[in-house]
Amino acid sequence: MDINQLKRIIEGMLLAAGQPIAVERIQQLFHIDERPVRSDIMDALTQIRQECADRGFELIEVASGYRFQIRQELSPWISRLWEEKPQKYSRALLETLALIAYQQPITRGEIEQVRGVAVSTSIIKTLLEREWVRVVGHREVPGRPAIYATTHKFLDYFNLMSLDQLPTLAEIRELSDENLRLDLENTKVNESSEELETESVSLDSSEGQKLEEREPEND
Amino acid sequence: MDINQLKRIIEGMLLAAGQPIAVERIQQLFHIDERPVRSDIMDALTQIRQECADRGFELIEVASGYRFQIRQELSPWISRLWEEKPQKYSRALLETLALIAYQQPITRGEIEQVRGVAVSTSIIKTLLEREWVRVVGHREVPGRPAIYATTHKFLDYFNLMSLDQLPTLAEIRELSDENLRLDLENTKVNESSEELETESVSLDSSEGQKLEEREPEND
Amino acid sequence: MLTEQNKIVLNETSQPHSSSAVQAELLAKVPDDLYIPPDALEVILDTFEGPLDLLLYLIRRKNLDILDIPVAQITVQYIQYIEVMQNFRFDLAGEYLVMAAMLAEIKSRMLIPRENEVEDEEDPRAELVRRLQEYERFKQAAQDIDDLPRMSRDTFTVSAEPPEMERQKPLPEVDLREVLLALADVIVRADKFAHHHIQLEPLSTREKMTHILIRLSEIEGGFLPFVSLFKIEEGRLGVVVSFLALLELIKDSLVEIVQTEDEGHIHVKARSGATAALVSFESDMRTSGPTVTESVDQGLLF
Repeated sequence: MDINQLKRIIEGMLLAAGQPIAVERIQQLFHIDERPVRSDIMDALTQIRQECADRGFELIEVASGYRFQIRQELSPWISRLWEEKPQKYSRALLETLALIAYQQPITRGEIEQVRGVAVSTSIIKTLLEREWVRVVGHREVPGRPAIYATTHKFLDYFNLMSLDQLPTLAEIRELSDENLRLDLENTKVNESSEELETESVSLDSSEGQKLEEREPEND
Repeated sequence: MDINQLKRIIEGMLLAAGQPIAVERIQQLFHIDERPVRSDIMDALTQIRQECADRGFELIEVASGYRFQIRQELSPWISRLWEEKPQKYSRALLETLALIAYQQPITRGEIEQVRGVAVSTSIIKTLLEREWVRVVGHREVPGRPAIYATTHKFLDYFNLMSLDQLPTLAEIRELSDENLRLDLENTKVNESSEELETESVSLDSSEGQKLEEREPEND
Repeated sequence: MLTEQNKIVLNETSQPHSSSAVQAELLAKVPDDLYIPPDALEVILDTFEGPLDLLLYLIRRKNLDILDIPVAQITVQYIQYIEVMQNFRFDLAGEYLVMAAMLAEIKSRMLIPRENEVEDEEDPRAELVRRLQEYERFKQAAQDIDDLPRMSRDTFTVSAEPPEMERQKPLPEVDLREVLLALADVIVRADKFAHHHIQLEPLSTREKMTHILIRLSEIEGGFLPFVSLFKIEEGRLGVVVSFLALLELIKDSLVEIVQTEDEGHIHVKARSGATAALVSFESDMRTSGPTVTESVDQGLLF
């Protein structure tokens, strides 16, 4: 058997197996009357390794034999194959975040008072881990509850220069009405939630305008 | 991103996925700020295909996208990797599958009408479990029988890009004096053309042999 | 599930459908030889996918044109087969008998002399021929599909070990609009609950309050000179906002003003002390449940 055919067969074996194969096993996969000697297989493996030099995968040897492996430097792209879809944050988390933004510095108890329900520890933890929120002090009352405020990262994420750029309460009430109208329209058309999402994105661009329009008010 | 890096990444993706990937999905696996345009991906795929020309595997396109697969001529060696022989399918199953593939959407009753025998539930179950066929609706007649159609997985499994690529169905000849006369004259020509058609669809070279073996049955 | 499927397939694959040579040989013997081993017959019956298949076999074996079947001859043979099968008490599918009846009927109709060749009179065999052809084309199609290059038989999927990867869970994306809508909801709820409307203070004051607390928390000792809270660059408005923020913090009991000697420097001091502010949120975890303080009602909402 010529070396090229040998290479092709070994390459095929390694890729089809999806796990390491020892040289002895490679040998045994050939019929007795065409079985290559060990050194021929080693030669073929060396050539295969060289030919992969500029490709997305490489031939490596591990304890149980040889296998093809995707190059380490490709992991950022490859890992996306298995990437889970990011989950959405709960309404409770968004409310908590909004209250911290608008009422900072604020304690958890104060948030709970406005929301009318307890704020779960995991929500606070998530916001702290995301570094959107930080502890800026403790209130000198029994239990010394932490006082929360938003961070620069929070402003950066939402493309804000300062908290001033957030809409006023009146605008938020308006937003709420508008949203209600939108919701009603969407229910009628019975559009998918996906489309709804897109819509909220497009509306968001008009948000920027509003923010700009409002600025003189604050000066 | 230069074409070589693009090629390496796509190559890595295809090897890691272990199943066909659509061009759109390949695109999405790149971050938005480095996402290649479709034509670049197509160029990369073409180059990858060419570079594999002399290797043990090839890049092919099936219904759900592109995949690497072992060259058919290597199957005698590769199949030795596994103890079990490749699964064979009964004629009953294949006939049922053929009817669904060619006559879809179709009900079980309609399949039975053509085959002249009952279709066993286990066959339908096997086809559904393999995800080669799926229920696409129910016919609005008494009993509301399920309507079956084939899936992308069916096409992928049989190396097809679309149903168009299925081998051509034989013609039905009408029973009339005219046809009868024509038929007697053309018997030989007809037969050979039929054979040619089948052969042109199956790329496998060993296919021709099989056909010949099968011929006595048809004579 | 899997084992059941395997079993089914096993049963089905035991049919020698793929080797037509064997099939033909076996079948050719049956009607002639009277002795047929029972298991051989089972194989034979299994070989046929129903009456149409059997009929097709009989036609093809005699090299007959499907469009010109000698019904009488075929019927005899067909019934022979059925009888052999019945003799061995085979659980013969009803379809085989229906076909026998159909053949007999066609035969009898063929025997009636066609007196006047009416043009539209159909050949009694027409329906049968159509069905035979229809069946045959799918029998062929099944064979064609079987011959297609197929995964795990003619070709195999290819895979390589993926590189080491950090399986990062992507963080959810949030639209500012979602945050605002959430706030709008809270406000509507709180309005109903509290009988009076929430008023949000200017955010600049809120932000400044946070800045002062952060500065205090970062200074050792938690003391800041009063004057350091104000910056000329901020302009008059900025100074006013800073002052309002400071008043708000005092009202909330978050900071206090300290003057150690008459006419001495005024300092701002965090009520909770400097180090406390840096304590991780862990301590907050322990204080679960609403901690309502007096300052809430004054400073926060109304």
